[in-house]
Amino acid sequence: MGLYVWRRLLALVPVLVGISIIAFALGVLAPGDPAEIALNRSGLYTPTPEQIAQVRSELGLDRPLVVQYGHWFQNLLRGDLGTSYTNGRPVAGELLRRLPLTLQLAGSAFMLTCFSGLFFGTLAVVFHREWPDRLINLMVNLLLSFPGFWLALLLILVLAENRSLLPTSGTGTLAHFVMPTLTLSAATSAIAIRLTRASLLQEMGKPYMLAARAKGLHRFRLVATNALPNALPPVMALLGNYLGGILGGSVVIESIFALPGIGSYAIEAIFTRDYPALQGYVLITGTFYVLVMLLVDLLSVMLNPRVRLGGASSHG
Amino acid sequence: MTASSHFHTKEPIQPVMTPEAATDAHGEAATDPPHLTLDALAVDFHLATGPVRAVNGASLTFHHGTIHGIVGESGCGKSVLGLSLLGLLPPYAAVTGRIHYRGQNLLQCRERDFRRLRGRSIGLIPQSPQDSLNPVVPLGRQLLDALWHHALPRSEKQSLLCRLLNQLGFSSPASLMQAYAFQLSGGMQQRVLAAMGVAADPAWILADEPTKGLDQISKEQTVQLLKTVTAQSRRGLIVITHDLPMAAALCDQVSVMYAGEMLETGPHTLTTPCHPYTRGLLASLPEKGFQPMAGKPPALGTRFTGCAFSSRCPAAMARCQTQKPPESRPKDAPRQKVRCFLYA
Amino acid sequence: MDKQPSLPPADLVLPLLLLGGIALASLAAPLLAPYDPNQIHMAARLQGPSATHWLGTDTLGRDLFSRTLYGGRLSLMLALAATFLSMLLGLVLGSLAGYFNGWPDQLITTLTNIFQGLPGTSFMVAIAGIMGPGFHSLLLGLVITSWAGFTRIVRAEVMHLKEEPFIEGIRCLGASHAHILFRHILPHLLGNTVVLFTTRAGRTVQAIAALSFLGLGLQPPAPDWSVMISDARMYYRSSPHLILVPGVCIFVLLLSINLMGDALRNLADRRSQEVWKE
Amino acid sequence: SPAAPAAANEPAGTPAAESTAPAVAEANTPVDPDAEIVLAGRRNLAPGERDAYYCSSILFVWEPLVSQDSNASPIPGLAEDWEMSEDGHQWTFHLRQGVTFHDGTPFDADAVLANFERMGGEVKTSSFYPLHVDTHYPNLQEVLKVDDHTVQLVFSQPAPTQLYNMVNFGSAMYSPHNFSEDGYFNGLAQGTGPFRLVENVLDEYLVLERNEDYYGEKAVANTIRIRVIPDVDTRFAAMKAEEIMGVLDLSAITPALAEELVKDERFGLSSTKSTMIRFLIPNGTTFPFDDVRMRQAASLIIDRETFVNELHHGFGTPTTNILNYSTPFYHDIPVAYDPEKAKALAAEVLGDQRMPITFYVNGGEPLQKTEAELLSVWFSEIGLDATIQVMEWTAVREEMKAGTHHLARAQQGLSNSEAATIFRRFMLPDGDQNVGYRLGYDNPRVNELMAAVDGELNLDRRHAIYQEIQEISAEEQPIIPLFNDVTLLVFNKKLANYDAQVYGLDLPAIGWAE
Amino acid sequence: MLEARALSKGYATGLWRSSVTPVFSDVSLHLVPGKTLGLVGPSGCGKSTLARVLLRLIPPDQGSLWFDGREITHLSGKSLLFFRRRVQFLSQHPHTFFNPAYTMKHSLLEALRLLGDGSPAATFNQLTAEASLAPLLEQMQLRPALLSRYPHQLSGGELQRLALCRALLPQPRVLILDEATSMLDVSVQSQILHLLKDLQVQRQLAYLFISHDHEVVRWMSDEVMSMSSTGSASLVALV
Ligand SMILES: Nc1ncnc2c1ncn2[C@@H]1O[C@H](COP(=O)(O)OP(=O)(O)OP(=O)(O)O)[C@@H](O)[C@H]1O
Ligand SMILES: Nc1ncnc2c1ncn2[C@@H]1O[C@H](COP(=O)(O)OP(=O)(O)OP(=O)(O)O)[C@@H](O)[C@H]1O
Ligand SMILES: [Mg+2]
Ligand SMILES: [Mg+2]
Ligand code: NI
Repeated sequence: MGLYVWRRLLALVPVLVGISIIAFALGVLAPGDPAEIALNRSGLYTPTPEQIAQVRSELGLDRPLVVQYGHWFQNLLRGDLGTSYTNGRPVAGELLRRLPLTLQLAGSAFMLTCFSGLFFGTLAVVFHREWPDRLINLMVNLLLSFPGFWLALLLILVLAENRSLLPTSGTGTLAHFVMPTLTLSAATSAIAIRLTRASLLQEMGKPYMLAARAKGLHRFRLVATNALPNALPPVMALLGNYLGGILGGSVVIESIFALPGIGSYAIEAIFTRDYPALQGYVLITGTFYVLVMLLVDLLSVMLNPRVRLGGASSHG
Repeated sequence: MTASSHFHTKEPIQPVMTPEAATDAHGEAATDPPHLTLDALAVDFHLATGPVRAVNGASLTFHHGTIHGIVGESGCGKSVLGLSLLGLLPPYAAVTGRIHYRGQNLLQCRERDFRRLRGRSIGLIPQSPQDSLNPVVPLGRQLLDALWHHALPRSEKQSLLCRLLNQLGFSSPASLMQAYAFQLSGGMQQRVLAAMGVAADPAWILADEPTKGLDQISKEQTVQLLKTVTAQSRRGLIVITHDLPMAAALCDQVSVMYAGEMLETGPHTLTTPCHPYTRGLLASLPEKGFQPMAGKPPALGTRFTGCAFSSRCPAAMARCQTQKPPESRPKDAPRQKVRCFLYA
Repeated sequence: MDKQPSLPPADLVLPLLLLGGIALASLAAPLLAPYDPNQIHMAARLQGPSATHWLGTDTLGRDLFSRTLYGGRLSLMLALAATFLSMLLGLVLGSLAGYFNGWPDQLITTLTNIFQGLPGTSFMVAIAGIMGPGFHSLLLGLVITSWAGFTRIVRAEVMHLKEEPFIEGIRCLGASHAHILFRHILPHLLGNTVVLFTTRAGRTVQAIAALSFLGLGLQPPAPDWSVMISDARMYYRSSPHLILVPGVCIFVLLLSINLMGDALRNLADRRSQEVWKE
Repeated sequence: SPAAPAAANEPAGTPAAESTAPAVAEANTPVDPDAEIVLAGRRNLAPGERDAYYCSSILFVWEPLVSQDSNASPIPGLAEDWEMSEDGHQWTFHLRQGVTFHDGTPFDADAVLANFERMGGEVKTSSFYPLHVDTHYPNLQEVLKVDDHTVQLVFSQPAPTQLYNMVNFGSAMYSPHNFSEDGYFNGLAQGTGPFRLVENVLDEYLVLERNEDYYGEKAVANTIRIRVIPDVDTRFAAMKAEEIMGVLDLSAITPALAEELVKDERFGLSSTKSTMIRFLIPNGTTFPFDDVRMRQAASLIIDRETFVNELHHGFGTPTTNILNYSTPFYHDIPVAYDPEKAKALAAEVLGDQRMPITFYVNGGEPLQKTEAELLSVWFSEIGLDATIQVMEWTAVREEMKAGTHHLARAQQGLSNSEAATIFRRFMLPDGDQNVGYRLGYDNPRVNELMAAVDGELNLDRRHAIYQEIQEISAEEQPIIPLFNDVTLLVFNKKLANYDAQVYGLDLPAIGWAE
Repeated sequence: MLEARALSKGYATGLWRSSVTPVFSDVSLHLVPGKTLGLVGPSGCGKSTLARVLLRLIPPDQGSLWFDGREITHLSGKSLLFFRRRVQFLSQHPHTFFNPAYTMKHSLLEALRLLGDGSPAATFNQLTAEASLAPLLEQMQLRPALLSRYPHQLSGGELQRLALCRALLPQPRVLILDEATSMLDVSVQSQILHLLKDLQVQRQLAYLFISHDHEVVRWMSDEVMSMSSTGSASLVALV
């Protein structure tokens, strides 16, 4: 296993390099001359060709792509993601400044998703075909059919605008996070519930569940301690996936709720073609994703004794 | 106290006393001994290809405190009968008749009542060991699960299990408890299941082929354990098996099943067989000549009017084809109950 | 199992009817629509439902009912095409990676890891920027951002199935890898895949809606529900029908897709429900 | 997050606390006149140290030498008085006395010199206007300190309109200790204005406090917090929930939402001219818009009345003039709408052919797409079949640079009220927008007139020249103007004196209503 | 025919696969056409593992495998598939040996269908294949109706017999029987064993017969090998 972990860590290298290549390519492929954009942030000033040429050579844009990438990558390793075209600040610093907020949001949404996914999923199976199951199913279908930003608008309308129960937007107190967390986790919670339920039901059909039932275990215990470990891998993959993607998923939510996280940074970057910022964003979400997935993989390997303990049949 | 310190203690285990066991232990006086009585039990599976009647009107009483063996043709409905006692048949199985237990008819139980029964009153040692162990839950947890309704501290449960496993021939129960099902050989899985069934210490244990795939020593250990459990705390034991010598040695009563019906029941079934089928069965033992019976059993879906065995019976008479033989007691073996016109 | 007491495909009827209705309405839109969906009539803008305009008119006085009829076409097509393509890719690559250890697995896993880490919305916008906006770049963007998810799920599932003892049984018969994959592993996946498909199709519709929300969805003036919604955002407080009509349509579409997924899984899971039922 | 705890530790000041406070106050208890006022805008009004200006002028933190009145004419700011030399080569400014920056540094000629020194060197970028001495002070040779309170600018060419260039952003003054080595800022902006900036959390909020030492009329409000809420709908909701008392800055609220909001009696609306003009960019370098008749046709077919009234709820003034109505040089030219003539003109160009054209709009601006849909219906009447492409603005600009567009939608704000800037950029062959947008506009008469402007010291004659150019622009439509925009603000009536201004809001005047 | 030379096998165990638990070492055996080698030994001594190694389902740690005079220890690809079709296996766990999603008929016919795999000459014909099932079922005392069921709808003995059917269908030359009759009643058991003997004579099959029932082993086998729990194996005479 120790070896396994090392191998997995080693396998991260090409992934990270791949992500960096894509991020880099984003800047290269995208229309627009970085030199010019850098010179003309407000769009009110036309730089002269000489100025552009000078900046191009300063930015190394006149060199072959490979060299550019190498240079860019070197800077990357030093934690230098370049400076934003739009406000001239170092991208790395800006991302770091905004990251905690997004992580906070992501973390709370993730926890909510985990909890509701596992809890309601299990509950639905425990009360299979009874009213809690039906109710949960209904809730899941409604949540899944409701576009995320609608939920955001609706929540704002009802809870904040008409009732003043919660602040509409911004940061500060825990209350500020309630609505963004809810919206961010709604759809995924629904999917997680669904998947947990389906996965559990599948397990419940396995012969060893018959044996477990023969022990007279309480329904809840039966589902939670006997079927859940088997049903977990797909759910975990989903949750990990979600956590990994959550940094990229908060784009619209952050802008609606006026949360200055990296999602709203990305949106600004998109609209202003601020490629260093976008590159930084892609890198950071990509890396985060990869790390999370590594964790999930290791976890599910730990949970699967056959893989962990070498019962796996090798293919000849 | 660690589990491994019990390695070589060979003292027989003291099964935990459930409230039920306690009353039983004190109580010959118990007004309602927890016998299990089957009354015209029938199980039908409604399949797309037609109905299958796996158990066909079996009536039988399992007496508490005794070991009752069920032997018979493979596929004659033994496991189905067992599962019907626990209410574990699939929902498309239609169970009719009655199962009396402690004054109630189990067939009218709801799932919840059944759940209370399972493990506490009737425990199961399932037939297919590989199928019956959860592949991703360590064996220790599964074993502990069997003890869930005992209010014992975890460590005590663990040491109890260790002793049990020890008795079944596992030299290091502690490491076994950490292992997973796939790491065990077939025989080991079989014994783990046996331990699981016994550990819960239910009033009744239903063991479905508990000794198959076991070598001689393990088989003896398992049999010994089952015996001890029934004898010491007066549990009831139902053993389904194909191992006739073992059944003969272990059981107080043996029933012979054939095509969903009980052909013969009694204490001497395997020593002084009455029914032709039982005799044929014994004759197929390797040491008794290894001669199979001719023919094959009838399809379970069809309703035959006569004796189920009549088509293969060497002593078949004309009415065997048309009439069901009544249950009768042969004169020379009055404690046997046989369904055959030979004794009618 | 003829006397199957579990849900008959009755629960499939409603979603099928709904989906069929939506598909039919979209297809027959030219026949059903009372007006040209793009015909502007500034004098009659922002009207509520009336006899002439059943569902009212939008900001430019276009007939909302006609636009709604046409509005399902693109989203639906896009969602189906994108989901289908990414699922196909996911099935092929995922089962290859899951079944064969070694370099195919490593390569595919690396690729999925790279692609799945890409932030969806931003990446789609970037692709639109590179390729120019439109149906094709949306399709490409959707596929690129979702194939990896499928692959990962399929791979995990295949790795799991591979360990089942019955696979060893089939190997004993001298079955080739192809046989095991196609005859034993893939059919097992199918139930899940169909469900995944529906879930994903729903999410794709949502992704399209989110892009439209950013003002970067399908190109005007083609009527599209998600675009209609994002256009209506300006007015929904004063003319709620503008957002309600396409909103309800999307909602019903998503709902029927989801119900469909549920029903299909019920079908696929018959066996497990047989056992676990009280 | 670095910002969140700061806000959370401040019990009275958190927006959450704020949201409940007014609700309580409703029960006719008099409002504490010093209670914090929370407003919101779309973007960072104080982008911070790395911005050439640190913050927008509408915060009244820094002040320029030359300010402007509501008609956009130059009025004294930190310079009390000025005169131009006969030949137009020298401008002398008499500085206001007794003014100190927020950090206590006195405002004097040295401070002005320091600011001018900073304007040299590299162009400093900003999200408002780039800062460089050459853009605001073309041909500036020297800045001389005459005495402690007099500064003289010496130009190599006559600079009769220099005053307009200096308005607002052109002559922003900061404490000389405020600058970092590279010419940006080393901390919060230290200006001389009626408000001092006391806290600035990027992307979240900033806090202004009344400058008690202000030399002029002091601000009414004690503290003003301005939050950043990017989404207009959320701003609306925050208004409704009384979390914020008003909105400010560009695109503070859309006309539709503003009208919706004022249906509720608690809220008021204030609007005035803005410096923004919204227009179409025809690609004058390719067919069909390289033909002036096609541009005229396109302009004539647009029913600007309907356009403004229906889509913008009447907030705006239709125009065909390239110049925004906020400048004193603006010449009012009647707006022509003549479909028949348009069709005739188009037919001359296109014959009986139809022409597919590509029309780019900015997806970030919610209404542009709807506008384009409406416009393309009209254009189809003159034989143009528009394909609308919605993209981000940067992408649109990129496309324009590549010349793939036939039409695009754009807007332009007038940073100072000097009309020549606009003419130069849009109508001279080497004007940056003319090139960048591919207007392809080159009119010898305009070139001639603009050359004459450079040396023209007489304001009346300048006026005449400007008028002629405006007439030419209306006639030839190098760009196709749609309407002059308004500054549109909404506020809670608990605030008094919430008046929109050409560029922003009269922040020092606002306060709690009695 | 199938020969093992000095095979050793161990499972990696312990948390994180750190240690290797040896199961058996230095086991050599030779399966001869028309002869049965019995294999006995205490539970958990490695009999099933040996079977799986012989079948090349898991690789041996040491030693070599030979089939018809060719080394097959490292065989792969097509030739491995052909080898597997010649050598069939009857698992100790018939319950888990069938794909739960398919009917028994499908699973059985698959064995035949697979025979055609890769050799264009052999074509699979559903009808003849089904027909060829019938006599075999008859001999196993099974009714054809069982074929339409799924594995979980069958009794243990029925499954075991169907597993045997599946193993016999490809006309193998070597049959490895792991507890082949553990779930059968004695009558059926003796019938099956008789059948196996007959088949052996007819087709010159080689059997490896793993069982705990010494009587049965003695009756079936020409030679008996005993494995000890320490993992060594030797030929013994059963008494
Ligand atoms: N779920 C089911 N659906 C349909 N038929 C079933 C089902 N389970 C068992 N049967 C059938 O019922 C009959 C009795 O099965 P059962 O498992 O009780 O046999 P058994 O006596 O235990 O045999 P064995 O000794 O081989 O295990 C068999 O013919 C079997 O095919
Ligand atoms: N996948 C595995 N991983 C680790 N250990 C295993 C694995 N499979 C089997 N073992 C161990 O290898 C040993 C031999 O197992 P095997 O199944 O070959 O025994 P067996 O001789 O067939 O026993 P039985 O007669 O009980 O079936 C056992 O101790 C078992 O615990
Ligand atoms: Mg059975
Ligand atoms: Mg074994
Ligand atoms: Ni040989």
